[in-house]
Amino acid sequence: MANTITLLYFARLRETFGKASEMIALPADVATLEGVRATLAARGGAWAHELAAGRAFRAAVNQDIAGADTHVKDGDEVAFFPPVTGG
Amino acid sequence: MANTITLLYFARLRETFGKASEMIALPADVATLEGVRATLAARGGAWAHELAAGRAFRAAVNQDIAGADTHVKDGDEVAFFPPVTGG
Amino acid sequence: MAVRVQAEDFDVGRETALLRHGNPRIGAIASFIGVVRDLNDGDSVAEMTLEHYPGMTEKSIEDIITQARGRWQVMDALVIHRIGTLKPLDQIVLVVVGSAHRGDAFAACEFIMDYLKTRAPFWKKEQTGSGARWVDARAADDAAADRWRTKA
Amino acid sequence: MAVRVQAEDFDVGRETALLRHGNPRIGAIASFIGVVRDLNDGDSVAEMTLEHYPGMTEKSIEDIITQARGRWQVMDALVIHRIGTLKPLDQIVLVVVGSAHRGDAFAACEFIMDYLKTRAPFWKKEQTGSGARWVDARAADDAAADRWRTKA
Repeated sequence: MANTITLLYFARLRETFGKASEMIALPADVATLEGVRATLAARGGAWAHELAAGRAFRAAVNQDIAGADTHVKDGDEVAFFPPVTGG
Repeated sequence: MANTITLLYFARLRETFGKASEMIALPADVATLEGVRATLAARGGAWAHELAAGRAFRAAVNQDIAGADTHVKDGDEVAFFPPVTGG
Repeated sequence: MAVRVQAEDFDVGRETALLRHGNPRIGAIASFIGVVRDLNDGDSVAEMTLEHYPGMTEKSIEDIITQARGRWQVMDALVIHRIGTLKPLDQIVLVVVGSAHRGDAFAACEFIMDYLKTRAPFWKKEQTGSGARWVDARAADDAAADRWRTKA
Repeated sequence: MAVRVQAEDFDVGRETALLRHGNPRIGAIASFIGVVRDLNDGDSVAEMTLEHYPGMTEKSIEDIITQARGRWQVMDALVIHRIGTLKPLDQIVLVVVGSAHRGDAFAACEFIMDYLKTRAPFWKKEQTGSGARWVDARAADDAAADRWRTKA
């Protein structure tokens, strides 16, 4: 039984990826945000470009700003987005 | 022909001195705010007490905050008052 | 404490009166209003659209207010942030902080604004004469938020 | 730029709208409202009377605004200070500063307030349960105003 997570994309990333959300099965060896990023970047194209390790994107796990080491588990909500520009 | 100045008192000083304003002839040897202060303090009583050199009063000459050395001349408006407490 | 993310405009007079009404011990109210300017990075802006991350937005602003209350004496605070399509001169954001003393009110209000600019998940897309563009995060905003860290 | 010393109350919403109306380039508005508290130095205050030095008051506040404009980018500023008899919960003072950016608006608004507390010729007399008393200037206010001097 695969672990699944919900992925959300906002603003420029939502437009570039052509989707606002998706559910994916978490590969058995992935347990961190860095693993999720690498899994998506492996899709190539815009995914590889926008989620390259050095790019200025931000991420949240369960609605808290998260870093590469943040643990990701079954049922989590993981979001990728550009640096924020509110206010 | 004596030089005259207008004196104004505010807040606690106005109440203590029992007057809000007066005109006085400026003694011939007085040309600074310190001279005006000493002239008033020489009246004794509340004047000597409230305008003693070490007391926390403030003064203005022609509506600008002034110090002991500020020049005072015929026709000037000189005010004495407690430290301000607005806002 | 209240956080509202809404398409509707707001009235600083009404919001301030409501906040004060709830707490007669407030002696100082600092507030900030952000407004859409008609010029950004040299291009005239016709309108902009504000996107956000529902749920996380409210949560992150509540976190920011909680941090402010931990640092300063804050009796009440209100944050309203608008979303959707806004035009030049429209109000975007309101922060109101009530405290006993003005130093706390000013510091907490500016702290909340600096963090709103750098942490709350909002994104602006501008319509300009040369087309639509996502607004880039400003280095100046990150610097403003970093300022507070040195005092921790 | 406007300075008003008046017995009448004011409406922050209305004043902010008027200030913004005059300048469509304003992107940031910082404001401050001071309110009469019902407690001061441990005594409950029934009412207070604000006395001022007509002429010098307006002049000193205009000087303060001019200083603020010399230090920060200020597009417009308004100061309203009430005089006469005020009761707890009454508004005393309003400072509104409009600028292109929030850092300037916050700094200029707080600077004006700090100087208002220490330089503008107003004096408060409180009616408390134990009689009338003139309010003493606070050392904390002088310290707040001195802060700015180190940056000159």
